[in-house]
Amino acid sequence: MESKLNLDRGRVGEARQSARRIADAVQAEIDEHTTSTVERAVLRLYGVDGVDDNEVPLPNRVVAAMEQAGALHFGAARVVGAALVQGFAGPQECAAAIAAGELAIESLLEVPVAEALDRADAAGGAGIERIRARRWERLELRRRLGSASGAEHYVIVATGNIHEDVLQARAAARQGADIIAVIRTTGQSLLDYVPFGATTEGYGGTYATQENFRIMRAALDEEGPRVGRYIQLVNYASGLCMPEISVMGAFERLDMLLNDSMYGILFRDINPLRTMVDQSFSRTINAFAGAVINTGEDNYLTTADAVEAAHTVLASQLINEQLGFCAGLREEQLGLGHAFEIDPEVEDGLLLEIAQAQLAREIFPRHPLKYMPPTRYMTGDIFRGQSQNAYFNLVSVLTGQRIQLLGMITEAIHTPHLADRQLALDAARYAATTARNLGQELRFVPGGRIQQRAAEVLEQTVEFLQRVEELGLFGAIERGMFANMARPVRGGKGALGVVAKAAEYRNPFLDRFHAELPLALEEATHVSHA
Amino acid sequence: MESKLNLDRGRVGEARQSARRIADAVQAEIDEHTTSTVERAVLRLYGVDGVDDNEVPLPNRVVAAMEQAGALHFGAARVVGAALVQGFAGPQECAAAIAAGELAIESLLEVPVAEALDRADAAGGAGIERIRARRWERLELRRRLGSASGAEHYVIVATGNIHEDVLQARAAARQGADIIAVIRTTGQSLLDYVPFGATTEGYGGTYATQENFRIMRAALDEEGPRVGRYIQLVNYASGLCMPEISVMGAFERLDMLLNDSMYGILFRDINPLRTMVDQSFSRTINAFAGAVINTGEDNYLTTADAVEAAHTVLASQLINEQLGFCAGLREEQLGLGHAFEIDPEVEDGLLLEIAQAQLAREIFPRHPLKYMPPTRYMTGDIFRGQSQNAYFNLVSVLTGQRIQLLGMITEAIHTPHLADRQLALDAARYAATTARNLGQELRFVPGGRIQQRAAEVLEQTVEFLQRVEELGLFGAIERGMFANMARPVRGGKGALGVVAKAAEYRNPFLDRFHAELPLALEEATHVSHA
Amino acid sequence: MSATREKTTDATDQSLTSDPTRVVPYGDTLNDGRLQLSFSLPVPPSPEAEEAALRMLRAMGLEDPAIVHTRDLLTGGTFFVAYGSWREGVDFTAIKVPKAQSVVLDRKEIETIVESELLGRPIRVIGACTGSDAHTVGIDAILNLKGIAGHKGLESYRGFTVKNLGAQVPNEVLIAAARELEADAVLVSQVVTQKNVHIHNLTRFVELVEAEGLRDRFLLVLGGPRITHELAMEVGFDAGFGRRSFAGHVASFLVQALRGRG
Amino acid sequence: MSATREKTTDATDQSLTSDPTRVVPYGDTLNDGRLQLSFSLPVPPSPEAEEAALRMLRAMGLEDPAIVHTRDLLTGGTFFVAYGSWREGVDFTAIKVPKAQSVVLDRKEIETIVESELLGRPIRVIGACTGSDAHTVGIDAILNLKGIAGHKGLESYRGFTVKNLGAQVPNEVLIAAARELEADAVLVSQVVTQKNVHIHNLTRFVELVEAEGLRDRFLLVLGGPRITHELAMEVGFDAGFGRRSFAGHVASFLVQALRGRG
Ligand code: B12
Ligand code: B12
Ligand SMILES: Cc1ncc(COP(=O)(O)O)c(C=O)c1O
Ligand SMILES: Cc1ncc(COP(=O)(O)O)c(C=O)c1O
Repeated sequence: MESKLNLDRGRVGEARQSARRIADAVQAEIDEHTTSTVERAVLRLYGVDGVDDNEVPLPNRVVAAMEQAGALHFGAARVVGAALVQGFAGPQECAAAIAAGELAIESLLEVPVAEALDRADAAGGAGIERIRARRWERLELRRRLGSASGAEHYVIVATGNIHEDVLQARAAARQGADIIAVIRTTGQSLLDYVPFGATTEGYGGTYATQENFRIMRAALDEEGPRVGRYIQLVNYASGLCMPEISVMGAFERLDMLLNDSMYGILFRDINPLRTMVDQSFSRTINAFAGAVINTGEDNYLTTADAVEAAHTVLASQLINEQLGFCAGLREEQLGLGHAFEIDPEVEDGLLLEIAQAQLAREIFPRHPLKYMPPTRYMTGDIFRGQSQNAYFNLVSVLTGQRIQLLGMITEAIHTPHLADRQLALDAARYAATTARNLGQELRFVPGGRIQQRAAEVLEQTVEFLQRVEELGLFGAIERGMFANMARPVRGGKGALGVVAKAAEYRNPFLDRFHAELPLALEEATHVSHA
Repeated sequence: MESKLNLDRGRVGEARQSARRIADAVQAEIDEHTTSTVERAVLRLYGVDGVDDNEVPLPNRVVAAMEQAGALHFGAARVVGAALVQGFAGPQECAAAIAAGELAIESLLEVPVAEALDRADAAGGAGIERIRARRWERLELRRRLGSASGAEHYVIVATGNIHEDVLQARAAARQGADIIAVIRTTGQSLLDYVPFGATTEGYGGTYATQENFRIMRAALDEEGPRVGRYIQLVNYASGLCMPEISVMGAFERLDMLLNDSMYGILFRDINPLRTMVDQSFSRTINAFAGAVINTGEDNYLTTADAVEAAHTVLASQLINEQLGFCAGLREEQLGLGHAFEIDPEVEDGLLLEIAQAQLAREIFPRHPLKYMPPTRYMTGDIFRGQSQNAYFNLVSVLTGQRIQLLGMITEAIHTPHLADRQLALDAARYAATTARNLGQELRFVPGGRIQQRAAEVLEQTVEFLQRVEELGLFGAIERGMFANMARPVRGGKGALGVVAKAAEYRNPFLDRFHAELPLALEEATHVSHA
Repeated sequence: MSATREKTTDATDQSLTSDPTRVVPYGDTLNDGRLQLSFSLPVPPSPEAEEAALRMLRAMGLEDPAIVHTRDLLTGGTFFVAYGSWREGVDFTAIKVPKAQSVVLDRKEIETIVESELLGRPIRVIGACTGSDAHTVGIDAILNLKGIAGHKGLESYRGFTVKNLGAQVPNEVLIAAARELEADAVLVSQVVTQKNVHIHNLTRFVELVEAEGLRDRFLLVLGGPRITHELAMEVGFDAGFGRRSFAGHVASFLVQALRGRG
Repeated sequence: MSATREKTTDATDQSLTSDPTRVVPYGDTLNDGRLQLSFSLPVPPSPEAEEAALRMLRAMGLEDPAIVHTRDLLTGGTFFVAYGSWREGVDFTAIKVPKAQSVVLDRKEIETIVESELLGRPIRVIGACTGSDAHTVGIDAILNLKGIAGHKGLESYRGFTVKNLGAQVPNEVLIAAARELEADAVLVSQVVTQKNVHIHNLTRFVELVEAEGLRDRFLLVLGGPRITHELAMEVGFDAGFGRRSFAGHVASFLVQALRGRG
């Protein structure tokens, strides 16, 4: 791709190297630790599922028992392996027995480690094959049904009721959506478990449960052939259960997961180390599942100013990229986030938006960038909102963004109505048609406002990353360098769920996934068309 | 101004020369003729005004009497001059006497021609000074109050009731409009007289009357100081009374008049020669009054296709320009029309719109181009309409259009509501702010789709004008080469009102106006900021 | 294993309404009745103005009215964007719409009827955009060969003779021409509707036709973007066609109505 | 000269309404009552669907309803854009809006009242965005120094001690903190309103405050973009603030309410 911004490639390289070193330092810490949700994810990968009479999921019951026994740092795989050695029919039976109080962790720890881990390794095959099967299924469906050639138009459903979500998601597919995200209910990210079964009672969104995933996947698979393209499904692997949700997503063939490395820390006050460990494993799962992840840099601009904090977005994208690479994701799976969030009252704001969007495009040429529409400066003036979205859609087409979230005129009012999505899809399609090749036809004046702005943001990013590197990522977060949120490294929710791994710790899935990564380009689901 | 389109300047010159020759040929015919409305305009310039008991305007009564006496070809000036020689107190008294049947045209023709014409020349001074005073007044007000630096935002009022129009025009001024056009009632263009007095009963618009002009002018002059800028007033000098309305506009300080050379022929089936003679004198009046005229090329695209007929727009602009020059207008007074009328379903339609708008800008660099918003492809979907207008506004800013008519989301539904204008003004201001310097920052790829399109339209225009030149303008019109409307040269309304001038014909105003033209740049009201 | 229990449900293909006898708008939840409004009130922005807006919304029968945006119109007026829920319900099962023609036929069917069942000569149609109205694109789309949006005009149908008088045709001129042509149907287009100018013009047209004793000689067909069949009937026409009408609709009506007349 | 007659009129500065006791929307003509609506009906596009829409509009009391756009939502639904006239009228002279505070004071006035007339100590204010709601920008705008849109937050006022607990604060935690701080006022922000989650959460909050016998100890102030003063009163708060509220409004209310309490 020819550069329109005439970027200093050397500076881009420096920024990336800086991010690389920042990520490596964090990864070293990650490798030493595990967390309660990582181990619950391991149990889920073994097929453990279901809830007890108090709606507590079995993986939670098992991990709670391990924690009580002070055994979390050995890893759940050993527990499962040991139970199998002891003759349990399978991981589910083992978990049920532990939950029923019929099987003590202590007794399982008496099984010789090597023997337990051998069985654990072997038992993991089923889960891995289940995911692999889903991955191939997706490839096959996408090949058969085809998908959007330009930007993928992404809309949300958020009724709180999975059945109503289904209705609306089907409608959205027919109305032209390529990607459908089921927004989560407020508060779920702070639940230290994943709810179970079909749910109908969310607020501002619907619970992420495996059953809800399955229901929606089935509905969209029905719509695909009808509308003549594969409809992608998205949910959130954020919060206190990142890896578990990733497992569920992998099992139910979710195509995309919101899966940021820092979002939980900054926006949900989750313990930093916990988040880092969780994101790492969850991303490895997503990498192997062939899913695309979306990062959440757009969120920075809901509290920080989009003009002043532009470089923090780019810096975070670079860090997310490197941490993603550490977890085994490839470029084509990295839906790095950014957003059209400059105050419409800013003079030449559109020039700055173009600069920023093009900057992301050129620095991440093979990445399916996730471009967020205006939200912060949307008001109850739905007509002005329609104009804002028109310019957003245009910039998206102009700069070749790939995952285009669609702006809703009612953004400041309510979660989208059925007709809001239709209007948004119509507007995005209009932009895509009328400006199809506009990007190819336009050049920016050398040294002009747009090029200057891009250079300035790049420069600030290099400096910013140097400071982060000096402080270490945790130190920088502690100082509020991202999104103006200061998060102490020992603070935050879920800190208790982090433990240093024992020497003999084993997570067979992590090892197997990494061994088989990176996926071949044709296996990485989303081939960026940029 | 640097060319972004890399136009072949030689071809532009050829096109202009062709248009020049076309105009000259027409002007030769114009110079030989006068019409009933030209002579009524002369009477109005002498101050003749008022209506009889049947609401027939006095200028019509006088001209009717002249026609009956077979004396129209001598010109009304001679009649007025003769009456003065005969001792009438003034032109108004003379007209009243003729209307009352107390004074016969025949008797006036007995007054020696030279003597009558001398008095006629002298009596014209008052009308000329009245217009000159208005022109200086405008200059002074504009200097004092200032005006828009970028595009001038132009909205319409069209309630049918002048008092309600005033209310809405005042609102529009406060809401940010720079230019306010009072749309005429349907059908007025086919009236062979100008109604009199304040009116409250129009359909789709309000009668153009001198009193209505006065009322609106007074209201806007009150708003000017309040909103801190001079508010321009527009009406229509089209139809069967072009020169008369121009006189009224000149007397009441209208700043802009829709005043096309071919509109009446094509869209109102008015006799071609009549229209040509009328447009010529009315434009000379406007030239002297320091008004800007707007041409109506945008109308072609309401019946012809904007992609296929693009070159007819440019050809017509060039002809309008040359006929305008013949009439004494200068470039800064030529608000040549064009429009954003490509079907939103057309792939790359926006590129074509940009090409066309930039083409007009580069071929007419000093002209205050009048850019019309989407109308034809507006539908009842007011939300899509808002997007269409957003792109129109953007192209307008991007290509430096000067007179920017604002699109209404309810274009396909009703004449604008109070709030529709507010929304339109807000949307235009948003574009002007957010994309202020976008035009300066963008270049088109050499030889790319945009440049190619511009070159293609230019090429077609050159060829088209050659054909028009061969056929003569009347011949081309007869063959339906403009707007797909075939208009026979002898056909159409108002043909009876055209007569060949007598040898001793005199129109003192025409001569005096021409003698004092062109206005100095600082006197031409609108200095193009392109 | 009593400690675990499996839940599962199936995605049933629900509908957007629960009760066809009580149809209400659908926002994002079954029966939420949500709708959007915008309007200007002739009072300056103030809490009282908002209250006035809310009272109006309630008087319209809207529940949970919410004003989401206000804008000073700077001339003693305020613009509002609002949402509210209308839950009274329309009985959809009770709706029977009088249509201009019972069936929309395809070209073949129409031409066959003309040839085999009708007058034994072409159907003569005359049309115009009347009064001060100069919008010809609509009537041209119906009558002229070219048609619109891929639908050819009436001229393209075998068995029809078509005359299009164009714009701003006085009622008298149209009637005289219809009489001269011995038209079977007279088509009138009206686009400008401000201050009900079309109603005045159309009423006058029908009066003239009746005064000349020609009402039974012609089928009278009306069209335009703001026209409904209902309105056409009210002003004394036989049929009315609104947005997105094509020659095929008109032709279908004509052949069926003429067949009806025997 | 009997053959001529001069007419003239003066542009009187009219108003947008003719009768304040019968206020109706203004489209482009006095008392036209015109307003715009959009909504989806749970039926596929058809003449019957349009008729259902018209019946709904008429049931709302709208005259001359016109459907100007329909769009198939492709799932058994149709989207409509419509216009209609509402001419019943609201009696504007009868409107008295209960406002959170009688007067909006300026900073100086507020600070003077605190110093001279009130408790003789700073007013203690605590605030949070409660329940599962994580939208802190609003409450931050009211409380934090920085404020919003040029209006500094409550922290910037002399005579106020401010504590902001941030996002997703459980009701219990907020109440405990308020008690500990011996707060004069507790400020609650609620932004997410889907399925009335805020009502549930706020009702629970007030119940808890009452159960702990603290209702008279605190002024309870509610805010958020979908909040109205009316709603705040209904759920048991002392005041409510909606869109475009600033610290000054809240401070004005607080000093006047506290003065009221003596
Ligand atoms: C093109 C246009 C013009 C052109 C007309 C060129 C021409 N030769 O027709 C020009 C520029 C000349 C023009 C001028 C004016 N226009 Co005009 N114009 C429009 C515009 C942009 C499009 C109309 C159109 O061509 N639609 C496309 C056709 C195919 O659609 P249609 O007419 O609805 O026809 C379809 C159906 O309605 C139906 N149909 C129509 N007629 C008939 C007849 C029969 C028998 C049948 C069966 C069916 C049928 O079938 C057709 C095909 O599906 C509209 C705005 C808009 N986007 O709608 C304004 C609009 C119609 N114009 C309007 C006005 C007010 C005017 C003026 C009066 C303004 C002025 N005072 O100067 C002038 C004067 C014209 C006059 N004397 O009537 C208003 C009318 C407002 C109202 N509801 O009263 C509109 C809505 C714009 C606005 N918002 O102000 N206009
Ligand atoms: C920024 C934002 C976010 C940020 C929040 C960051 C943060 N730290 O606050 C992030 C990205 C995290 C976020 C997430 C979500 N959001 Co959000 N978000 C927004 C957004 C874009 C802007 C809100 C904002 O900051 N406004 C600016 C402030 C200054 O305005 P304000 O809150 O109205 O405050 C003013 C007044 O209301 C008042 N006020 C407010 N509080 C108080 C309190 C008192 C005491 C007083 C006196 C006054 C007062 O004074 C303030 C200043 O004038 C809105 C859409 C929009 N444009 O409004 C959606 C929006 C609020 N979010 C919404 C939703 C649903 C969510 C999610 C639940 C979605 C999901 N399921 O993932 C999540 C989860 C959050 C959660 N658990 O609550 C919905 C709410 C729908 C509804 N009405 O129920 C909205 C409307 C978007 C939408 N259309 O769907 N969001
Ligand atoms: C990366 C990421 N994760 C998660 C969320 C959703 O938030 P919550 O944590 O409330 O589910 C968002 C929302 O924007 C996000 O960007
Ligand atoms: C040049 C010109 N004159 C006049 C008109 C107005 O039309 P009418 O002749 O109906 O007054 C227009 C409308 O677009 C126009 O462009």
